[in-house]
Amino acid sequence: MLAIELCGIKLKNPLILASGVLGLNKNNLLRAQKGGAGALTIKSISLEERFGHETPNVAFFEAGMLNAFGYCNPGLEEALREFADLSCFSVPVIASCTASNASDFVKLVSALDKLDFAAIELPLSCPHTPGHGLLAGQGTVEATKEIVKACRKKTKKPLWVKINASLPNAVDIALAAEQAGADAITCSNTLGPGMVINIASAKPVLAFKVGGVSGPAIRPIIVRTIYDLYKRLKIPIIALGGVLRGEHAIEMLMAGASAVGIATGIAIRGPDIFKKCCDEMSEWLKKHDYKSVTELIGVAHE
Amino acid sequence: MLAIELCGIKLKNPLILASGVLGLNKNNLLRAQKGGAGALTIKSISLEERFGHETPNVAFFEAGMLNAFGYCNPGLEEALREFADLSCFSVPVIASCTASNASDFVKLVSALDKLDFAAIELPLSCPHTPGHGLLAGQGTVEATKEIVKACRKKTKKPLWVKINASLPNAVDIALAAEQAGADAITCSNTLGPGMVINIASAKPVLAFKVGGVSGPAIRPIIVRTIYDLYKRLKIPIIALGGVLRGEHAIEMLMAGASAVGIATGIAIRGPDIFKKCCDEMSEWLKKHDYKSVTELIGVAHE
Amino acid sequence: MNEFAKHMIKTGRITKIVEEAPNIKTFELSIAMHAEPGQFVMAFLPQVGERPFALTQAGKKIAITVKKRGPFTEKLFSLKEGSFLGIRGPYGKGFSLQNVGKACLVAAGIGIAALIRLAEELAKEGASVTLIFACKSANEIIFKERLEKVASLHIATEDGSAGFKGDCIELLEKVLKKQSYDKLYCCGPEAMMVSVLKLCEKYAIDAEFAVERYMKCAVGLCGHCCLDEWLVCTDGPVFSKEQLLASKEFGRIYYSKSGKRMRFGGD
Amino acid sequence: MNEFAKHMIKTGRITKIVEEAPNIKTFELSIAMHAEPGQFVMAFLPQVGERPFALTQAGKKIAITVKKRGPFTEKLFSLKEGSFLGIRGPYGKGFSLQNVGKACLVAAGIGIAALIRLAEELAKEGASVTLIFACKSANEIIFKERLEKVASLHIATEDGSAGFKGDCIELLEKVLKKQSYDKLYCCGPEAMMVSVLKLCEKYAIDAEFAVERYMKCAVGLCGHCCLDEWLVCTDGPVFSKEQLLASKEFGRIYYSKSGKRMRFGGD
Ligand SMILES: Cc1cc2nc3c(=O)[nH]c(=O)nc-3n(C[C@H](O)[C@H](O)[C@H](O)COP(=O)(O)OP(=O)(O)OC[C@H]3O[C@@H](n4cnc5c(N)ncnc54)[C@H](O)[C@@H]3O)c2cc1C
Ligand SMILES: Cc1cc2nc3c(=O)[nH]c(=O)nc-3n(C[C@H](O)[C@H](O)[C@H](O)COP(=O)(O)OP(=O)(O)OC[C@H]3O[C@@H](n4cnc5c(N)ncnc54)[C@H](O)[C@@H]3O)c2cc1C
Ligand SMILES: Cc1cc2nc3c(=O)[nH]c(=O)nc-3n(C[C@H](O)[C@H](O)[C@H](O)COP(=O)(O)O)c2cc1C
Ligand SMILES: Cc1cc2nc3c(=O)[nH]c(=O)nc-3n(C[C@H](O)[C@H](O)[C@H](O)COP(=O)(O)O)c2cc1C
Ligand code: FES
Ligand code: FES
Repeated sequence: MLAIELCGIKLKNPLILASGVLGLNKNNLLRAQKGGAGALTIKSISLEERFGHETPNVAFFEAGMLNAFGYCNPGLEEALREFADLSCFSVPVIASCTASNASDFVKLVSALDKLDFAAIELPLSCPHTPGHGLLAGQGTVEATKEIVKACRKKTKKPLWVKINASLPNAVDIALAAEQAGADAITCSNTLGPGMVINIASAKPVLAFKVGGVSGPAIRPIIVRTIYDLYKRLKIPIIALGGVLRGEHAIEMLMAGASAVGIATGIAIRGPDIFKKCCDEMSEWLKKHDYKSVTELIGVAHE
Repeated sequence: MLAIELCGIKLKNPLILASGVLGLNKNNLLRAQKGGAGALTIKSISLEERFGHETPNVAFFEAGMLNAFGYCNPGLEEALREFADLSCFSVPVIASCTASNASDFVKLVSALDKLDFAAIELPLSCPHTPGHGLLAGQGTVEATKEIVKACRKKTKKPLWVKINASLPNAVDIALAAEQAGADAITCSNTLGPGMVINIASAKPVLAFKVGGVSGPAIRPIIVRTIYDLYKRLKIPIIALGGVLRGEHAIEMLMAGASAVGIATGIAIRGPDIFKKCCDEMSEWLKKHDYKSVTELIGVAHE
Repeated sequence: MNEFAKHMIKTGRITKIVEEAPNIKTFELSIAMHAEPGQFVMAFLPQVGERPFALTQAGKKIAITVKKRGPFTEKLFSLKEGSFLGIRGPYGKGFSLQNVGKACLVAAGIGIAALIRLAEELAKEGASVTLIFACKSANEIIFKERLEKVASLHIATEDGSAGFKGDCIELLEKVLKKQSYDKLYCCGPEAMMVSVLKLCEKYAIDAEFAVERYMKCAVGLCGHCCLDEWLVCTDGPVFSKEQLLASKEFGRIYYSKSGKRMRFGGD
Repeated sequence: MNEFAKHMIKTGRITKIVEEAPNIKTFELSIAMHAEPGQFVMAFLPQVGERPFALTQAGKKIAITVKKRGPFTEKLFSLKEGSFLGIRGPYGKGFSLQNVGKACLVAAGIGIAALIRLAEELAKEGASVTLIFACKSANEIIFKERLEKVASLHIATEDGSAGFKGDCIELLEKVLKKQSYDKLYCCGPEAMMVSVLKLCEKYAIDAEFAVERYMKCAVGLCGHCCLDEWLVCTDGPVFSKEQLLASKEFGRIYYSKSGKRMRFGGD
C-alpha cells in the first residue's frame, strides 16, 4: 500500500530521512532505519573536514526551528571509510555532498559514485553557510546547470538536485536541473534564513546569527512550490518541509510529490516518526478507499 | 514609555494596525483604535470597486494562516467619501492603495493626498493578487523606483513603501525605494504564496488556491530581514509578520524596526491585541530597566 | 489545541440528509463539536465556497439546516450521503441562557435554525418556552416535532395555510399582551427583527437577536461583517436589545462583498 | 505548551553564585523547571555558546554546578549575580528510582552534579544511600553538607588529602564486598565508568550510568551525541548496565565537533 518506486529505486514507503539529520554516520542511519524510514540520506559531505559554527546551532520558535550548523562533517575521506560497506542497511541509502564550486562537486560525486549509494543528492540550496548553496551563488539557473551538467558526467546513479523554495524562480531552477540531467528534484532546503533574538540579552540566539527555517512554519510554501513544480517537471519530486504527520505527507503527495522527506519532525516525534507517519498514512488510505499511496500523486491538480 | 515619533508623526505607542485587516471603513478602524492601536492603516484601496476572490479567503494551518482576498475594496470614490472626515480618530490614520501600474498609483496618491491621512503606504508586494504587487512585477528594483518616484511628486505626506521579505533582493528593493523618495519601509507583506490542501477532498482550501502566509510562521524571516534592512537603510522601518505578543514587538524593535504592525494577531487575541501587547511591552521594559521603547531600536546589532 | 490549529477545516462525511421542506435540507455530519446555541460554523465546499451556518445539532455529530439560495447552497443540495463537507468553528458568541424562567422565541423562516437548539437547551434548563414561528406557508414549517417537545408552539403563515394568518409581529404582540416573559430571543430577516426590537422596547422585555452579515473570514479580520463598530462574527452573531437600540446600522446598513456600504432594500 | 515552544530558551537572572571549589561554581537561576535527576539542560550565553549541564537544583529555581574547562565555562565564571543566563530543557531521560531499598552511588569529580539530586530523591523515597565520591584532592569535594544529610559518604582522594587514598574503584570494590545493593548509579570520567561497569558485572548489581557525549542540538537531530545507535541527548544521558555492556562504543568511541569518529585517549 505504501511502496513506491523512485528513479528505479524501490522504497517500502515514501518517507525519506532528509539530509543533515541523523546522517553523520552509520549508527545514526541505522537508528532512522529502525524508525521505519523508506530511505536514508547521509548528512552532506564536503571535501575537507568541517567543524561548523559554534553552538547554538539550533533556535526554536513556536512554529518550527532555525538551524545553522555550518555543514559540520568529517570530510570525504572519513565518509568514504564510514560508508564503504552499506550491507547493514535494508533500505536504500542516498549520498549528499556540498561544495563551493562545480569542480569540487565533481570530485565528491566521482568518489561517492564508487560506493553503494542508491542515489546522490546535490544540495545547491543551503541558505546559511558561507561558500555553500545560496551563499555561493548556487541558487541560479546558470550555476545549477553548470554544476549538474558536470556531475552528471561522473555518475550513472540517480542524481537528485535539492533546491530552495524561497527563490521566486524555484521552478526555473528545477527545470534547469532537469535539463542538465537531474533525475529528481528535492524541494526544499530550509527557507529564509531567519533570525530569532533572545530579547533578554538583545542578541540573536544562533552563534551564526541567522539560520534556515524548517518545520510546520514552512509547509504551506513548500506545498505551493511542489504544486508549481509538478505542473512543469517531468522528473519526480521529493518534498520536504514541515512534515510531522502522515496527513502532511499525503498533502505533499497530492500536491505532486512522489516521495517525502522528514528532518525537523524527528525532534518532535523521535526517530520512530517514520513508522508513526506510515501508520497514519495507511489508516487514512484505507478510510478513503485508496489502494496505493501512488494514487495520491498530483491529485490536487484534478 | 511607549511613545514614538515616526516620519514626524507622533504615535502613543509603536503598534500599528496593518493594512487589510479591520480597515474597510471607519467603523473597523474605530474598533482597532479602541483596541489600543498607535496608528491605523486602511485596507488598500484600488481605483475601481473590487469584489475579490470567492471564499474561502482564509486558510489556517497550525503555525499561521494564508489569505487571498483579492484586494476586495469599495474603490477610490467610495473611499474618498468614507474617509473624508477623520475627525473621529485620536490616532493617526494611514492610507494604503494598490494599482497595476505607476499611472494608476499616481491617480490614487493624488486623490488620497487631499484627505487627512498622516501618511500613504504603497504595498508593492502582495504575493497573490493578479495584476497587483509581485504578480504585476512590482517586486523589482526598477518597478519600485518607477512607482515611488512618480508618487513622490504627488504628495508631501510621508510615503511608506511596503516590500516583501520573500524576495532575495528585499534589501535592494528597499534601498531603491529610499532613493526614490520613500520616507519609511514597511516590511513585510505576507510571504509565499503558500497552499493548504484539504486532503479529504484533495483540493486546495483557498478558492484562489494560493494565498499569502502570515502569522508566527513568518516571524523569524521578517526579523532577519529587518536586521538586514537596518544595516543599510537611513529611513525608518515598520516591521510586520507574526507579532502576537509584546515580546515579539520588542524582538522586531531590537532587530531595527522603529514601529511594528499587527494583522493576523487580531484573529487570535481580538482587536484588543494592541492594548495587550502594550501592557506586555511596558512590563518588560520596566523589568529590564529601559526608560523608553525607542532605546530598543536596533540594539541587537551591538 | 493551538490557537491557529483550532481554525483548521475539519472534514466529515454527510451521514444523513433530511428534506425538511421543499427548499430546506438538514445535513448531519460525522464531525464532533460542542457549540452554544447561537454560535455558527463556516461550511466549506472545495472550489465552491465557504459560508456561515447555525448548528441545528451539536455533540458527537453536528448538523446544519440550509435553505437553498445561490451557488453554495445549490451545490450543497446536490450532495448525497457519504459526501465530504468541511467545517471550521464554532464561531461567535451564543445566546445567554442564565436566569430565564419564561422565554419567548420568535423565528421567521430559516431563522429557526439559529433558535432550535436554544429552545431545547432552555427547556433542559427548566425554562418554559413559547415559540412563535412565522413562515410563508405551511410547507415551510420545519422541526415541528422537535419543537413541540420543548415549547408551546405558535405558528403564523402569510397565506394562512397553518396557524395564525398574518405576520409574526401581530401574533407576537398578541402573545406579549397576554403574558410576560423574562427574555425574548429572535432570528429572522432584519426588517422583521427591527419590528420585534420595537415591541421589546414597548413591552420592556430583555431580548437577544441573531444577526446576519456578509462574512468572509469569521475570525474578526476582514471587517466585512461589521455592524457599527462590532464584528458580527466575533462580537455577535447574538446581540442584546441594548446594543441594537444603540446601533446606527441595524436594519439600515450592511457591507457588500467589496466592502461597499449598502442600504437594506436597496439605495 | 506547543511542541516547538517548549524548546525555546527561557532566560533568567543569576540569583546566587556559590564557589564550591577553586574550579567549581554553582549558579542559581530565577527559572522554574521540573526535571528528573539525571536529565540535563542546555545553558546559553549569547555569542558564546550553548552547553549541556545537569541540574543540581530544580523546582522554583534551578541551579547548575559547573567546572571551569574552556571558553563557555570561563565566560560563565566571569558572570555576576543579576546577569542573564538562557536555559532550554530539561532534556533526556533520568535515572529510574523505582523499588530501590539500598542504593550505591559512585561519583568522580564534577560527576557529582548528575548524582546530587538523585541522592536526595532516593533518600526522600526512603532508600538508604551510600555514596562513594572520588576527587583528586580534598578541596574538590563539594556538596559535602548536602550529601551527608542524605547519604553515608565515602570519600576517596588521589592525594589522600581526605578519606581513602587511591581511586574510587578500589574503594568501591571494598564497599561492594562488605555489602550488597539493589542498584548502583554512577557518573564520572568514561574510563572510570568502564571500570565501575566491570565491577557491576562481577558483583551482579543492577546499575545506571550518566554518559557524556559532544552535544550540539539536544533534541535528537544532529547525531553528534551518538553512542552506538543511541542518542545520548534523547535516549540517555542515563544508560543501563545492560545497554552499556552491549555497547561497542562505550569507553572507546565518541564523535568530535565535526562528527569524526574519535577514540578515547587519542588515536
Ligand atoms: C451567522 C449566520 C448564520 C447563518 N445560518 C444559516 C442557517 O442556519 N441556515 C441557512 O440556510 N442560512 C444561514 N445563513 C445564511 C447563509 O449563510 C446564506 O444563505 C448562504 O451564505 C447563501 O450562500 P449561496 O452561495 O447559496 O447564495 P448567494 O447567492 O451567494 O447568496 C444569497 C444570500 O446569502 C447571503 N450570503 C451569501 N454569502 C454570504 C456570506 N459569505 N456570509 C453571509 N451571508 C452570505 C447574502 O445575503 C446573499 O444575498 C447564515 C448566515 C449567517 C451570517
Ligand atoms: C549530559 C551532560 C551533562 C553535563 N553536566 C555537566 C555538569 O553538571 N557540570 C559540568 O561542569 N559539566 C557538565 N557537562 C560537561 C560540560 O558540558 C562541559 O564541561 C562544557 O561543555 C565545557 O565547555 P567549555 O566551552 O567551557 O569547554 P571546551 O573547551 O569547549 O570543552 C571542554 C570539554 O568539554 C566537553 N564539551 C565541550 N562542548 C561540549 C558540548 N557541546 N557537549 C558536550 N560536551 C562538550 C568536551 O569534552 C570538551 O573536550 C555535561 C555534559 C553532558 C553531555
Ligand atoms: C538540523 C538540520 C540540519 C540540516 N542539514 C542539512 C544538510 O546537511 N544538507 C541538506 O541538504 N539539508 C540539510 N537540512 C535541511 C533538511 O534536509 C530539510 O530540507 C529541511 O529541514 C526541511 O524539512 P523539515 O521541515 O522536515 O525539517 C538540515 C535541516 C535541519 C533541521
Ligand atoms: C486577512 C489579511 C488581509 C490583508 N490585506 C492586505 C492589504 O489589503 N494590503 C496590504 O498591504 N497588506 C495586506 N495584508 C498583509 C498584512 O498587512 C501584513 O503585512 C501581513 O499579514 C503580515 O503581518 P501579520 O503576520 O501580523 O499578519 C493582509 C493580511 C491579512 C492576514
Ligand atoms: S467575517 Fe471577517 S471580520 Fe467578521
Ligand atoms: S545532541 Fe544532537 S542528536 Fe543528540
